[in-house]
Amino acid sequence: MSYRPQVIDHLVRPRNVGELAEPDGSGESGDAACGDIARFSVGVRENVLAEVRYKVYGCAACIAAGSALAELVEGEGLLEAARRSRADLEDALGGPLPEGKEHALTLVVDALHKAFEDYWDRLAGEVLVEGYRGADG
Amino acid sequence: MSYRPQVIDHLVRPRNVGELAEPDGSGESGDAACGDIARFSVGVRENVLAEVRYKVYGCAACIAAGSALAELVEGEGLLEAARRSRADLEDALGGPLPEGKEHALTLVVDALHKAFEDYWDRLAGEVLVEGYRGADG
Amino acid sequence: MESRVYLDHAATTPLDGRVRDALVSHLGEPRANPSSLHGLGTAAREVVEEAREAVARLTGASPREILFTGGGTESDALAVLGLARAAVAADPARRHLVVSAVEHSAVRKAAEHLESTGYRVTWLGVDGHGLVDPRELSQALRPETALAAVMWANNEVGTVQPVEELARVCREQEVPFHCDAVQAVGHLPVDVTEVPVSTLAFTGHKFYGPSGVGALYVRDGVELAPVSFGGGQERGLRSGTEDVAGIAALGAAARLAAGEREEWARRERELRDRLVRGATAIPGVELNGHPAERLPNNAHLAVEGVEAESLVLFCDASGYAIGKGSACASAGEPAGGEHKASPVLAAMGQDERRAFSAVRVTVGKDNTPEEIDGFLEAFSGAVAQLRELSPLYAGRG
Amino acid sequence: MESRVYLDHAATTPLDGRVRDALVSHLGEPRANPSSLHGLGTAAREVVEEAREAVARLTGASPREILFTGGGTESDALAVLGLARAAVAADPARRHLVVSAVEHSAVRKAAEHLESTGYRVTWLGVDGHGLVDPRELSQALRPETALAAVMWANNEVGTVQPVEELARVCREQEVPFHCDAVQAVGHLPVDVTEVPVSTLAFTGHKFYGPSGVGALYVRDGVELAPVSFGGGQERGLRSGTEDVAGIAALGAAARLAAGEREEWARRERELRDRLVRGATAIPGVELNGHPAERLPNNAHLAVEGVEAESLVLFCDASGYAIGKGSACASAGEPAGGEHKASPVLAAMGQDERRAFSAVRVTVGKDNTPEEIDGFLEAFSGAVAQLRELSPLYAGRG
Ligand SMILES: Cc1ncc(COP(=O)(O)O)c(C=O)c1O
Ligand SMILES: Cc1ncc(COP(=O)(O)O)c(C=O)c1O
Repeated sequence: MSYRPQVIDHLVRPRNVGELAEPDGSGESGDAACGDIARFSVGVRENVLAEVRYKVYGCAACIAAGSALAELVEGEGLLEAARRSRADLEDALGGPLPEGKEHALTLVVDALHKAFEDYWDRLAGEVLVEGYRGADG
Repeated sequence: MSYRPQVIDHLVRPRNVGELAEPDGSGESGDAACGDIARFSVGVRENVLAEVRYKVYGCAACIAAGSALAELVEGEGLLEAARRSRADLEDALGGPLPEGKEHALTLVVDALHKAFEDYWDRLAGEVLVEGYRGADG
Repeated sequence: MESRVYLDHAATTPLDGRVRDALVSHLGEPRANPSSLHGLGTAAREVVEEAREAVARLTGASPREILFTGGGTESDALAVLGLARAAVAADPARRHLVVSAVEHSAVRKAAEHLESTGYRVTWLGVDGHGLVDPRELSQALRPETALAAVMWANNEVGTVQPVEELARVCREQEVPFHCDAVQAVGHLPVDVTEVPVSTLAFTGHKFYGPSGVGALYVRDGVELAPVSFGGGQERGLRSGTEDVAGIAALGAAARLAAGEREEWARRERELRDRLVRGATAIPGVELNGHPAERLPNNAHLAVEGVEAESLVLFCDASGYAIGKGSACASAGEPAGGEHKASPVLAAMGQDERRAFSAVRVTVGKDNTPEEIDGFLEAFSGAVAQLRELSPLYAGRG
Repeated sequence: MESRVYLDHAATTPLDGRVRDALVSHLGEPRANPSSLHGLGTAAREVVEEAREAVARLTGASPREILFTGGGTESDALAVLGLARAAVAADPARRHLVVSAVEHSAVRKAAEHLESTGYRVTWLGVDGHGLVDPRELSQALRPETALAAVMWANNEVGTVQPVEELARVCREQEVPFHCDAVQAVGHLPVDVTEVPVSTLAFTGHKFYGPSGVGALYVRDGVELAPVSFGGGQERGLRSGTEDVAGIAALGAAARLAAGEREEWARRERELRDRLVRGATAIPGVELNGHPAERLPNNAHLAVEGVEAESLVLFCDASGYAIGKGSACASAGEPAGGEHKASPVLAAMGQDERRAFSAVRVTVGKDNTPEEIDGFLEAFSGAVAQLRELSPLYAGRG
């Protein structure tokens, strides 16, 4: 079992690390009790993913996958970014991860998707609230 | 399992090889069907073992033991030679043989003793014949 | 690859230059099979027997009590399976084993295999430092116990067991005692005249000797059933043409260790202490295993908020080769790469998160204080970076 | 010791200088454990995997079908015990083995061990040349046969079996077929794409490669139960820290053999034929084994009226290292030095006396015609001297 150079590069120089102070959406995946955990926060401007930040606790593959995913989607249109698959992420990491490490792709893609859902939920809430207000006002 | 230099020396430059054309006694030991075989022939002058010759078919230890035994006893008094033991032979070979090869000592000592018995048998026969002749003549 | 500082001596040590010379000198022509009758074969046999003497001398054994094998794993397997099968052959009721919960997988899985074939195993627990209690061992032994196995020193946390007491307990109750001394030989004084083990496993590549060659001490009178079959080499207990050069190298390593082990251990201990001092000065970094009763070269560090694999790879990228703290239950088995800690830290009462946060830094006789200082700098940087990355270390990173 | 001409290549070959260089180049620092996560560990893993590719290429296998072991004996044991246990695990009725009567003790004793634990073994006879008859194999196979084992080429008399036919018979009847190719690899073309073996054992030290390292080919889809336990290296079938340098050397030997085997075999055959012509010109000296279907390097000579051990030692004293013709049933087992021929010549219908009169002279790629001529002179002298010594050769000597 050994990692490609692209993975190691993302591991030791991870891109987009951190958390947005005022995110438009954020999501977490994984098992807080003992497994790997990934957290993404996103900032959206005019349907573009303007800012992506992530944090990961977990194996090297998880950290690298988070970094590669954040790099991949930052600046993309929201729907484009939401369509990014595990396969795209694999490509960004130079190819398949070592056997037994594939879960890293799922972990970070899930966390990003949850951040999008959160964004849409908030948006929907806002729209609803707006609509409600509108109906009301 | 490996042999001492003394054994190898007796093997490749065996002493007293052969058979006496007119032995005073000869003896054989071993298993002609498939095992090792030793044959000794002796020439006796005035109770001294004047000549000893031997032949061996068998493992290196048997050949070397035959050679060492023949060298040891040639020129000795008959009774002295007959008292030579496996221990004496072991000493002549520089020490104990490798494990599993001890039978070589027995093989050649047996053959020599049988040659002595043969000598004494013949002697006894002669004495009897002489005595008979004497009695008769 | 950039030059690297090697701090993973528990995984394997470098080959000492003098052992290498001995090995290379035996690689020249002619090579012969020690079972061959001719002079070259005899000479090869003598090389093997000289090495056996050296290995025996290192451990206080007689040469005839030393068997050469293909490695530590094979020595362990031969002892555990061989003792068990000899016991059950003598008395079919003897199908009980006592094995510590912190054994290397070579012993643990051999015991589990026996368990799957109808033996009962009592797994001996350890305290928070990884120590087995001799009284617990004593209570676990039964008339039908075929063998007990407790390692000399643990390959993960470095804890050294009270082997002398453990072995005496077994001797008193006439139970064969196997001791895996793979991490101990060459680092600690290991003497079978003082510690009444029945069998003792070790291997060259853990004390600056060759890889691919192990040894098993089998005390005179101890019955072992063979577990492999063939030409009957090594008293019928390990068939196969001997690796003469490798065995000669093991002999050379044993001779070196006999002469220099104390000095090696003194240096290892100094470096290790420097390392532990520096590392545990970082908040949230703690030493695992026994504070005093430990291998001279082993620092096993729990690093809060960090996952070991990432930390190892970070240190690697800075030029320092260290090990994960918890051997994967399935190391080397690519298909089984599930994230599962070895039973050692669990047996010591640590939760999985802490188990996965541990790294093992093991120094060697040829490391320098400067290397340790360089490592500490790289290590603290890596820890800080990884904590910054971690959603679990929020507020602090 | 005087300089010697080595003519005992079936016991072990010299290490080729280029393989030695490869081995030595891997003995330099740093050494790492291929299971380690850091870059040095990864590099060591790559060395192992490159060697695996070279070994696979030599035999027509895929890399994933090659396992590294501690030697030929271990490879044989893993195949025989592993196939048998996998079969019985799948179907408890499958407790029957078919094994040729001329197997090396590594296979024979593994089968005997299974026999002692309740398996039934059909021992396949051979003809006077040592050949197994594929029809007999076919008739011996039963629905409950767990495996059949016939070696590629015999280590004593040199006879090469019709392995392709034998393997096809087994494939047709869906019985796993193990082939001990320890004497064949590097001397004969061995290609698992042409010969449908299930498993195939070989080792470095029989073809100018390292000792202490073996390989087992396991065809994709063939089920093998593990027979050793530990860290789970080599797909869980051979645990233990890999001997990286030794494995690299096996890879180097495989690369050499792939490129040069034909040339080696041509030279070996020439020397062997010269030797056989000269030796059989001596009255009462005959070639054992098959006249044509034989290893290119093997001359197995029955020498009437002479006992092999003495003849070997005579030749040795003249500077020529040759082998006894009949491996002791208990070679290398000092306690069991009884005078007992191996079953091979007996299976070929030879009586004990003839069995004990046989020597094995096995040439190598680096022998010269001059060495063979010198040997023939020494040999005929030794034969004459020993016959003179023999009470059985009366009248002639
Ligand atoms: C045919 C055959 N099989 C198996 C072996 C065993 O190989 P090793 O002694 O290297 O383990 C040998 C050689 O000794 C052999 O000639
Ligand atoms: C304590 C212990 N036992 C056994 C082994 C197995 O040794 P090897 O992998 O050399 O076969 C090791 C090392 O890997 C070990 O540390």
